[in-house]
Amino acid sequence: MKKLSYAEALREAMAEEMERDGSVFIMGEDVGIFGGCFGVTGNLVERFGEDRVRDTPITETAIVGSAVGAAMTGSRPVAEIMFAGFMGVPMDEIFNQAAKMCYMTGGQAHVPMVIRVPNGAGIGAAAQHSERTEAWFTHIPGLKVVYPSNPADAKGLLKSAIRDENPVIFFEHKILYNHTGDVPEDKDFLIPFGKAEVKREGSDLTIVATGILVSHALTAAEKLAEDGIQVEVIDPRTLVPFDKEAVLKSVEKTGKLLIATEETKRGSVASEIAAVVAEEGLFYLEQPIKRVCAPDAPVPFSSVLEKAYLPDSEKIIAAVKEMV
Amino acid sequence: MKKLSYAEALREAMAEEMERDGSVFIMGEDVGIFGGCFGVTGNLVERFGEDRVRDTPITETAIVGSAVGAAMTGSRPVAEIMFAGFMGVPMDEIFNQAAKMCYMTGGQAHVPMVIRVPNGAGIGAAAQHSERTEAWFTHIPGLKVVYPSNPADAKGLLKSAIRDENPVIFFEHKILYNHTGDVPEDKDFLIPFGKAEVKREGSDLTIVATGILVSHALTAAEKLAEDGIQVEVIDPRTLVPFDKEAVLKSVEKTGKLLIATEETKRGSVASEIAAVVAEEGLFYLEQPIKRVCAPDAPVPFSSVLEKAYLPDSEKIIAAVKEMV
Amino acid sequence: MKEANEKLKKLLEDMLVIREFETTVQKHFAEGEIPGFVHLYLGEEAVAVGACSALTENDYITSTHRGHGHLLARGGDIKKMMAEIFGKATGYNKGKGGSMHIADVSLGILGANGIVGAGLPIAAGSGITAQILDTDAVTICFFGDGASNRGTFHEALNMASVWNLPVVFVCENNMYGISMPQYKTEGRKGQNIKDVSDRAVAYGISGVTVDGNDVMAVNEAVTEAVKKARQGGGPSLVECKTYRWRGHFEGDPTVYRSDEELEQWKKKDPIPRFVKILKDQEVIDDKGYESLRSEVKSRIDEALQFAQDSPNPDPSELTTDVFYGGAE
Amino acid sequence: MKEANEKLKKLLEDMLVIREFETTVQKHFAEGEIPGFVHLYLGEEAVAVGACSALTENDYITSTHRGHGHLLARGGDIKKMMAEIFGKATGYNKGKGGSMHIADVSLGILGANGIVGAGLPIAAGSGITAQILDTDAVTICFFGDGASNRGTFHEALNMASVWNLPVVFVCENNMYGISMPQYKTEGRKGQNIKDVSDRAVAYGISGVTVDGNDVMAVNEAVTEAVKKARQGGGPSLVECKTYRWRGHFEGDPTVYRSDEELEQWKKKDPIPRFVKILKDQEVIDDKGYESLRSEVKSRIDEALQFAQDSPNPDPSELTTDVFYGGAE
Ligand SMILES: Cc1ncc(C[n+]2csc(CCOP(=O)(O)OP(=O)(O)O)c2C)c(N)n1
Ligand SMILES: Cc1ncc(C[n+]2csc(CCOP(=O)(O)OP(=O)(O)O)c2C)c(N)n1
Ligand SMILES: [Mg+2]
Ligand SMILES: [Mg+2]
Repeated sequence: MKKLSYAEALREAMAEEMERDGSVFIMGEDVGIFGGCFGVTGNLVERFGEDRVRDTPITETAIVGSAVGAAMTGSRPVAEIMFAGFMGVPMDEIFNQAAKMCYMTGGQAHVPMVIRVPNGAGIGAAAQHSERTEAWFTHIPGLKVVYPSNPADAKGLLKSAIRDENPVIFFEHKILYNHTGDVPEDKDFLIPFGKAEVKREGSDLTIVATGILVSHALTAAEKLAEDGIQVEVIDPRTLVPFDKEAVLKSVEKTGKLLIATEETKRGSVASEIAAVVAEEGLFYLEQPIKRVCAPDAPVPFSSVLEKAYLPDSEKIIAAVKEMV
Repeated sequence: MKKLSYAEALREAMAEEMERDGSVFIMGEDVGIFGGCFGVTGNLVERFGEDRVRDTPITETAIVGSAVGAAMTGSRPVAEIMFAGFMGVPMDEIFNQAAKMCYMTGGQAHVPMVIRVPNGAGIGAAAQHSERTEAWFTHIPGLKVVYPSNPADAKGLLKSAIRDENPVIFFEHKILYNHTGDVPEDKDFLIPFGKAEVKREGSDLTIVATGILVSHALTAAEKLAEDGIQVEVIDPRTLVPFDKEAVLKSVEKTGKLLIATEETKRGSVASEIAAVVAEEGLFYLEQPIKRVCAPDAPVPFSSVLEKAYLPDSEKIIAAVKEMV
Repeated sequence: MKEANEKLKKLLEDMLVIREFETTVQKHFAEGEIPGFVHLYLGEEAVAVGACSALTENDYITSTHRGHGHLLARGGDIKKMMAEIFGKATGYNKGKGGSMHIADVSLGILGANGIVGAGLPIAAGSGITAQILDTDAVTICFFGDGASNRGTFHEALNMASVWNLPVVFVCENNMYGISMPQYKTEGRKGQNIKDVSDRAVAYGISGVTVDGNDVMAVNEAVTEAVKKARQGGGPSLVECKTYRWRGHFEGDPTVYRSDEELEQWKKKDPIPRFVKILKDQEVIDDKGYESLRSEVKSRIDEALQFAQDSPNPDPSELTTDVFYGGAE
Repeated sequence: MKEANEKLKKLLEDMLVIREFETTVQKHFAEGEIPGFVHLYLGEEAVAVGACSALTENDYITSTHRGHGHLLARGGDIKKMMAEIFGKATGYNKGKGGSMHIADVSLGILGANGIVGAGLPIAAGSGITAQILDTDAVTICFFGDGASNRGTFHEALNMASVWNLPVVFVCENNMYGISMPQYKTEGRKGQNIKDVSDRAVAYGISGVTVDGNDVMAVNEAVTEAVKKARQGGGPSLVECKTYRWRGHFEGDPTVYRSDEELEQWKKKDPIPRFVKILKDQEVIDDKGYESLRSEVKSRIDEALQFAQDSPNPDPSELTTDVFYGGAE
């Protein structure tokens, strides 16, 4: 174990996989000498050279489209799209090429690629640099969608993503980049997809949270415990595949479900989780499900408005108190 | 009233609005002399000329991006994107420009534009020409999302969309194009957004269906009535704004909810509807909610597989029988 | 000499195979045996054959919605192709892809694409792999005149240029993108330039335009571009001017073009033109040509029979291949 | 004569306003008073001023993430601008947009865009409106060298060309897109051509390159392009070579470029260059220049005070303006 920031853990995962496998390479805008807009690729270009750490022009469509072609021909691209809000640009390449190639070719082709995506708000970056777009990709069959909430998961999940034979959309939260934590040093430390983690046990209510909301949920849980309310916090870690069983098991125990994500509420991953429980765990529910998400609006610039916009531990606590 | 096909009703809506307002114009690929890939624009270029019925190059990004600029400067574009599966191409222009412009400018700018989108499978067009992408757009604040299920609604909703001051994504189902029905001739026949229609009354179970599934649901309802099962069929008509009250009212009455859409299930509009009811109508539910959707896979080419893939009246009937 | 003649005969044979194959598909589509959209390559045979004959086994191509010709020219199995187009379990894609997505990945075909212009960045990516894995593979990217107006064209050629990727971009300029003329002096047009190859300047790469109905001319230009790419000289743009004989897809009434125009182009049919050359050079005689044709015809008939007799996919195939190596 | 001199003085004043404004923003960003990303226009003043001075009231512009200069050159209200950058309720966008989205739509500014290259199709659309409503409005689209590698550049210029739209595409080639050089003979580069204007050929439109630090040269080239567009001559591409003095955004350590390079460009500072000309032509003297500067400075100070004293937006503003004319 060693203490690493979320960003460092991601960098270490890429470095280890590039050491292990010469077909792994990185491409994206300013991932080289600039070190990445959020510093995640850092000094990797010095270690691996410009051939394997490729600075691209401003060309998201070609970044993802060429990643598909590279993956189909035997290399393993790890592409960075600078902001989750830019994911609309290469959407066709993700949706019609990366996600469908295996199925359309009847299993002849496959596309082992990763797209890393800094996700989320909280830095005053306003409407076009603060989005959470994970829901779109969970609705695209053929993609795996990953969203680590801490440094250890970041490393173990990214290593698994790079080794996966299928396209993986890998969301990272900007605010988490400098969160630190203990990270295993084993070069084969992999976290399997589709296995949720119970971050905190509790019997009164289940909170399923993703990304940064896992931290907020745990903070809320601590505070609630002071009032004798024992909350269970579950982090799915991968949105596709999704560990349905873990959530249903917990809801069976607690009888109450709150889902907390930073997304705009309508059509969110939170909605999907609610739907799954309404279909397969309805009789466990003693209370209506609650989604604690952002309002259905773009992200405002003003810090005052942005704070009002974002779900946080206070908003979770308020919602829990209405339920128990 | 006169009998029109869904495609003719759409064309009549565009023609009437272009007659009424000289700032309304059409653009898209092969919408001119070719009449549109599905014949919807038909002979409009002869009536209104090439300046107002613009054949574009193959350039979805510029079609939507320029529609935004046109709408911001006083004209009212009605753009056609040839297939819903191509909506990933102009996704950034829809998401970052059309949907956010009003909010980002603090209400200074607005974007009265319509994007018409032939949606859905059933014609053997395989994985890249059969998609249903409406869910993505319901997750984008600032867009209205419309999905008529019959000729009269097609006309009334498209006229309302063209007169709306906000960007509207207007989904049309390919199979519905030659469905015929009675259509009002009143030049101001408008259907308001956010008002669902109860297509059939029933007391045993509520089916909320969209697009082509409304027809399948009604067929299923007829058959079920023969077995004495009275199903209520609700067509939201607009997905954003969504008529939550109509659905909750019906579920309060029937105690059972089945949601039928042609979408792939995970992250679908069906999921959102289920989530809303699990939040606001949980205690009405006597049975788990059921979503009857397509499996989480691309659309296969083979007619045999495509039939197995698509939700239809038989699949609805089977699901209903498990619930009552 | 003899070998050279065999190569020439092979070019002719490949064009005849495409001609026969497409004619057969046309007929059976009309008879309602084939679902979905079918885009035929009739009239454009010289482009795929001239270009693919410039490649070696380990090279790659990206194909399009009009891809039958590319796959056949690359040596595709006629039976598996016909079966796929009929949506049968014995097809290349197990019946899941159909005409628009038909491909033999083992032949280095990186998918046939229903999205116009999608192949260009994919081809660039294949070029990246050649650099990462240090192979000498070259990738040919087929795309249409209409595709050259998409952003993917711009981004892919720019990327290929700045990274010096071993890719040859072969534009099949058949004068139309559905109903839109590539260029006209006035009125509706896809672009305001006569030659798509003029766009090479924007990326600092070489661009040429050749007669796309002259299989030798295509082969020559593409061979040179492939050689350059293989030697590290980077990408090129080769425009082949040709014409599609049929509508955009089967069922298109082609109201947007004149019969005269079509007749003019039919006079430039790449096959008789090439046959005449081979006869003048005594590479082939009438008898040889006829026997080649009937031999090709019977292979196609066999493939048709195979497709018609093949079973439909089993419904259990519906959700396989969503992910490689099984479920989520 | 007198009028001409006033026009020249106005150009100088506008450049000074941008220089002062940006210097003030830089200072207060460093002091932590401004949230988010700030991209400064320092060093590039001659482009916005030279170009916008070629427009009339009813014309339009599209702006970028580096948009303060465009808005100021178009006559934006300094107080509302500073307030917006501070995220205050009194700002142009009610504090909802900030530096990257600051705009005065009533001045024909079609948004400042955080998406690189997004302004190009929007500008084309503004040109379409001029045709639909039959006005003589011309639209200037500002974009960077990096943006010229995006598909939107290709699609927008192609559309503008085939429809003969009244749009002038003004490329601010400041030599970098973040850390990526626009062009270098070797190594990393955004594109393989020296001049972005070379790309005009690909669309059959005219393209020129001018010294972007010479306000007169920019004004001349853009004025001509605007005249052409207004008269129905269609779109043009005008590339202005310039340099950004600051990092890409405030906080960028600029490891990707040398101090020498920066110093070379600072020698070409557009303001002293223009001041010298005005002095030689006796349009202005030292005293006049000094008083102009201090007058500008005090206006900026006033705006700063206004921004600092202004209230934050009320939380109730959070969900207004999602839809125009109220809720869903
Ligand atoms: C992105 C996208 N836009 C539109 C279409 C619909 N479409 C299919 S083929 C075609 C025309 C293509 O023209 P061209 O590239 O010249 O190829 P050709 O059909 O002439 O061989 C169009 C517009 C598509 N498949 N993909
Ligand atoms: C589509 C998109 N990709 C990437 C970015 C991140 N980004 C912001 S500014 C910038 C560089 C733009 O370079 P250029 O167009 O030359 O403008 P400059 O900043 O030099 O004025 C990049 C890559 C973005 N905002 N939008
Ligand atoms: Mg063509
Ligand atoms: Mg630049």
